[in-house]
Amino acid sequence: MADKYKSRYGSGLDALTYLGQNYFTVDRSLIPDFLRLLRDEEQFDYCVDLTAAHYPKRDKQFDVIWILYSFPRNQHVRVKTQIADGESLPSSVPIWPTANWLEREVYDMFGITFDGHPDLKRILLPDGWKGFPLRKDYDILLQDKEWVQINLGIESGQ
Amino acid sequence: MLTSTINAFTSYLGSPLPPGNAGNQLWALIYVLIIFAGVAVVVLCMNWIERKALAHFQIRLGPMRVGPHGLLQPIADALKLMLKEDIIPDEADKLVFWVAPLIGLVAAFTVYTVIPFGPSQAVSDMNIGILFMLGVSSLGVLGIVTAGWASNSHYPLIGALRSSAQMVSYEVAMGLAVVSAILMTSLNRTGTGTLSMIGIVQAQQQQGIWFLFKFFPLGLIAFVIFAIAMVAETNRSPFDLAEAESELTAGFHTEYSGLRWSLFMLAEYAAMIAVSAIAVTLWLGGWLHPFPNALNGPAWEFIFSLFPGLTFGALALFAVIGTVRMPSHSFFRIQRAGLAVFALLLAFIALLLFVIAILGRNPDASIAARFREGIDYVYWFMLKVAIFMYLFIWYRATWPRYRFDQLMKVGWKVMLPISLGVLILTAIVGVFVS
Amino acid sequence: MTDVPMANVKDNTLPNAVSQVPSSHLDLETPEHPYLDSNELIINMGPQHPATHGVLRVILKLDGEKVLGTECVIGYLHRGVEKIAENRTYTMFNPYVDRMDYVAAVSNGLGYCQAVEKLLNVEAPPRANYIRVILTELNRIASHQLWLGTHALDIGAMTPLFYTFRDREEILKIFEKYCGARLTTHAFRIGGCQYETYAGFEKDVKNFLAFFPPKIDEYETLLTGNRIWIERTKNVGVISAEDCIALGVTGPVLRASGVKWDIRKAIPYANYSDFDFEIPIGENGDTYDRYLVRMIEMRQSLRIIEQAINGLPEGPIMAKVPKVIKPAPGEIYHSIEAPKGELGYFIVSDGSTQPYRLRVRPPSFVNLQALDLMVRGMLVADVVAVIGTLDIVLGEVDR
Amino acid sequence: MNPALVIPALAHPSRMAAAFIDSAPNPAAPIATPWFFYGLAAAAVISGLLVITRRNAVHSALSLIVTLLSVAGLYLMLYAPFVAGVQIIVYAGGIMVLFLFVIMLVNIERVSKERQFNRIWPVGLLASCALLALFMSAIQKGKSLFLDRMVQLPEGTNTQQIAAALYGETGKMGQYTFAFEIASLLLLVAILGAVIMTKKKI
Repeated sequence: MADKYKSRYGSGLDALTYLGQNYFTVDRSLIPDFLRLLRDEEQFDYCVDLTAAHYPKRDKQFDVIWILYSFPRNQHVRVKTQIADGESLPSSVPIWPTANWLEREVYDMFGITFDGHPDLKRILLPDGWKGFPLRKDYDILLQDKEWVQINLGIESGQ
Repeated sequence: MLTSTINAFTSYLGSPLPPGNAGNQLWALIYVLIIFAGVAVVVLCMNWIERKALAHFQIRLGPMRVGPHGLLQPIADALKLMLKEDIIPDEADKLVFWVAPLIGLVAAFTVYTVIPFGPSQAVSDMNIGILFMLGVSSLGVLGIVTAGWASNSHYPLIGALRSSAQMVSYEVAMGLAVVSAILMTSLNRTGTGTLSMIGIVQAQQQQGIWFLFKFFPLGLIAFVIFAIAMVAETNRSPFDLAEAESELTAGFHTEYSGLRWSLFMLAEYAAMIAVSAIAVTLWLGGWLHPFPNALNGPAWEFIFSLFPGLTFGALALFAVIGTVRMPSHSFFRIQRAGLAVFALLLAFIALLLFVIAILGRNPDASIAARFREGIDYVYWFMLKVAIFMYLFIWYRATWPRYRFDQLMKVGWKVMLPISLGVLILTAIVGVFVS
Repeated sequence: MTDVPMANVKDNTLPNAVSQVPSSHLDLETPEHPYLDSNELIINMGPQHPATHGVLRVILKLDGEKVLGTECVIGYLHRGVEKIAENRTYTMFNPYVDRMDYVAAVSNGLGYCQAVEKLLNVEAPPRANYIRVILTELNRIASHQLWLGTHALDIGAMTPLFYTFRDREEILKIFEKYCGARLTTHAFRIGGCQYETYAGFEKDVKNFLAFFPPKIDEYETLLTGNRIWIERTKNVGVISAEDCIALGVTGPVLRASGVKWDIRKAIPYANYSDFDFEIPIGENGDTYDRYLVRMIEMRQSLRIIEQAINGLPEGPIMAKVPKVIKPAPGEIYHSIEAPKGELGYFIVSDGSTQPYRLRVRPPSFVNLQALDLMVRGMLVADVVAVIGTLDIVLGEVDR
Repeated sequence: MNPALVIPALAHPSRMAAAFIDSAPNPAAPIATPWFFYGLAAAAVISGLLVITRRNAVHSALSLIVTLLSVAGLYLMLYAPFVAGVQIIVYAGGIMVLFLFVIMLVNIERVSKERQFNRIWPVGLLASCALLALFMSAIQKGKSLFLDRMVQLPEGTNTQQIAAALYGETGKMGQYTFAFEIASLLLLVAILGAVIMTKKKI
């Protein structure tokens, strides 16, 4: 499988294995097409998870990771791509509806926007919150003091 | 003055009619007071019994702290509710919000004026007694509807809508079931039936059978229809959609608190007792003791008149057992003493009842005999009502809640056709029999 | 025991098509003609509501009693577990996972410990795994009991709640004896178990094995054949296997829709392959099937526990794990079958003592997404039933 | 004053106690007739006025219930307990609940803000005055037709009389049997029509 896609996409795609777990690193430009291919041709019909990681020192600051599973193959695979801060990704909701809330959470925590998402807004944090807590430059003790003061009527607790 | 007062009190004792019909206003007033106070006390007891019984269904103990075995819990709760802050939401329609619990309460209590605890143990005997009861108890829904609307909040509104639809639907099946019982009252020589509550029981006495067993199984089916509809009418589980806790938080009384809320509870329990009383009157022979056709005669009368004393004796025995079983730690000294006093009180009542039963064993016009009769009537009536109250608790512990559309389906597509069928069959059988 | 028909979904016939894209977006604007508009009512269910199992807020758009759409508002219990993980060492973070799905804390701990073990490339010794299996399955039963009690309460049956809590107590007692805690157990350590089984552990577990089956029968007597229960749950909140997969719904909900998939069988972990057990599946994917599936799962868990306790091997309970846990840089995803579905941990290590990034794939969060699809066109009472049947725990949804 | 219309207690306050003591069974004895009538009539009229003057439809409906109950009381005073009972069951307990049901479903906030008395109110006033004049003249003209004293009506058989009028006595068709059946048929048609009009799928 890996070879097939490697030959098709060339340098935009790399197939790797770590501790027995397979993952693809793909170029951002391949993103909706490759995911769709995985679903349609390789039967990765279940999007287990969609998440991101922040590397502030890198040029392209974010890793966005799809964890996929195929029921017929009984196999997990991860797809990983890198994007820069401020860049957006095409939404994978049309491919797996489950990505809806997962993308909202990624947006909520990292500030990565997804084009074509039906209702991209904060999910775990309140709507008016400022800042994206899972970025590395967001300290663990940091709070949106203004929000806390306005909405809870108290001085920020920390 | 003194003699006239004494006369006033004794004048009624020999009367064969309820005071309302005899024109005895003093006794009518006394009856009203007795019944209102009685209902309030019974509701308090019912509250305790429900909590205890439900707790034991659910492997809990229920209230145990306030008084021995939580006996004083309802009183403590009532006090708490009276002292609680009375909250009226800002957006509520104040006047209607204020009036709503009163509507429910008045409707629930007015019904008691025609409930026949005995042939002359009622406030009044209206010749439209059963119609009056159904009519006034159907006004109770107005209290719920207005409460839900006046709260100006969504959950109460949905609760009110549910309960209005539910009560109007189940009233139909209920009414038809009642009509089939009324039809049975006309199976006498003259062929005229009666709507009077006392008349209905007297018809059962004359025919020597409870209407439950009349034209078996027609009477039974009509009774079952009524027994189901009355649970729906009183918004009790499994038909408690109007106050479905898990769906509507508390339904129509979500916004109520304190005294007003307790008025709703009072009205609900009063209505439960009232509809049970209707069922008892119509199908279970009202104040008649079991098997009125077979087991009569002075000997049986005497045996049956011992039952009230026996019941209180049994309760006293339970209290004694409870006292003995209480831990002998000094913490429980007061509780133990309280329960012992309670047991003594119950035993004293039992003794009193036995004395009356023995003194009044000759069916003559003596005061003791009248007293004994009155106690018997009230006892059998209350015992049957109590069985229904227990059923209400049992239902609540056992069943999940119906969904709204299913409730409507049951009401209109199952109960209504069956009750219509029973009505028609009863009429046909009645024609053939007479 | 009521048997759920075991219909297997054939391989390679799994539908790929996404049958419906649910939109979480509700049109909450006022209608054009508010005058005499009797159609739509928007009510807020929660965050303080007796049937939303915590602080879930569901905005319902109703036509009378019919649900036109829902929108879930979550996050009231958000504690930033993933952020905390980045600031704690691997060992220090272990107790935090118990606070996510606090009714199945043991499962959370198992998932986390195994994920880190995988990252370290160590394997827990068999005895540790057997103890883990016993405790996890006990926890699965406890979680299902809590679900059953609250679900029945939501539908209006009060009594099962107390029965399930009575019997859950027996499980919690075993936990307490084993590790000192009843709910947030922190039972496992990275590399195995910290505690050897206490004297009498086997006896306690065997007692429970004998004690519990009649209790399941008791629950079933109350509910399985109850007419009202059947009417309230049959054809309520139906979700097809296709929709389940498209929405990422896992666990008993997926199985009740007819997909015979359980991570314990599909990708065995912690010696689950040693045990013989069935995966119950349903046919219609409705609330009643989900109820039956979970009831059977409890019985199957007992089977697993029985095999594990009888075959409990001797040996060490800890693998050789360094004092300071410092995995090599890399990424790992590990998932287990928690009582509520697939619980996954995605860990990125940068070679330090703290995870660089730790992502929890919470089953409740993903399953909750299906709520909208499941309740559209149903009645308000069904919303409560469906929230109950999804078996969500808000601590896990919000993390 | 006609003695039959006077309650003993009110005629002689000193006999108040005596009234309570009077225990002679007299089923048809009128109790507090005129005062009850005035009270009920006043309640009916005032709440009737409230029905048309309240802006809030729910208040109007509640007032209407009071009116209906007062009228039921008047029926009772006329020794027509059956009609009174039916009035309570059908109107106050059934129809008004449905009224309230409908009103609550409707967004009344907007309605309550609107002016209720529109420009044709003088016409309405004129019409009601004309109706009043008609009633007055009827009473004036037909004075001889009305009884000017208390009539002892057979209370106990009131329900049977209604039944006889509607269904007829044994072997004889009642006076209104045909009309009654026609009315029920009409109602059936109306119910079916309503069901067909509102239900898209039966």
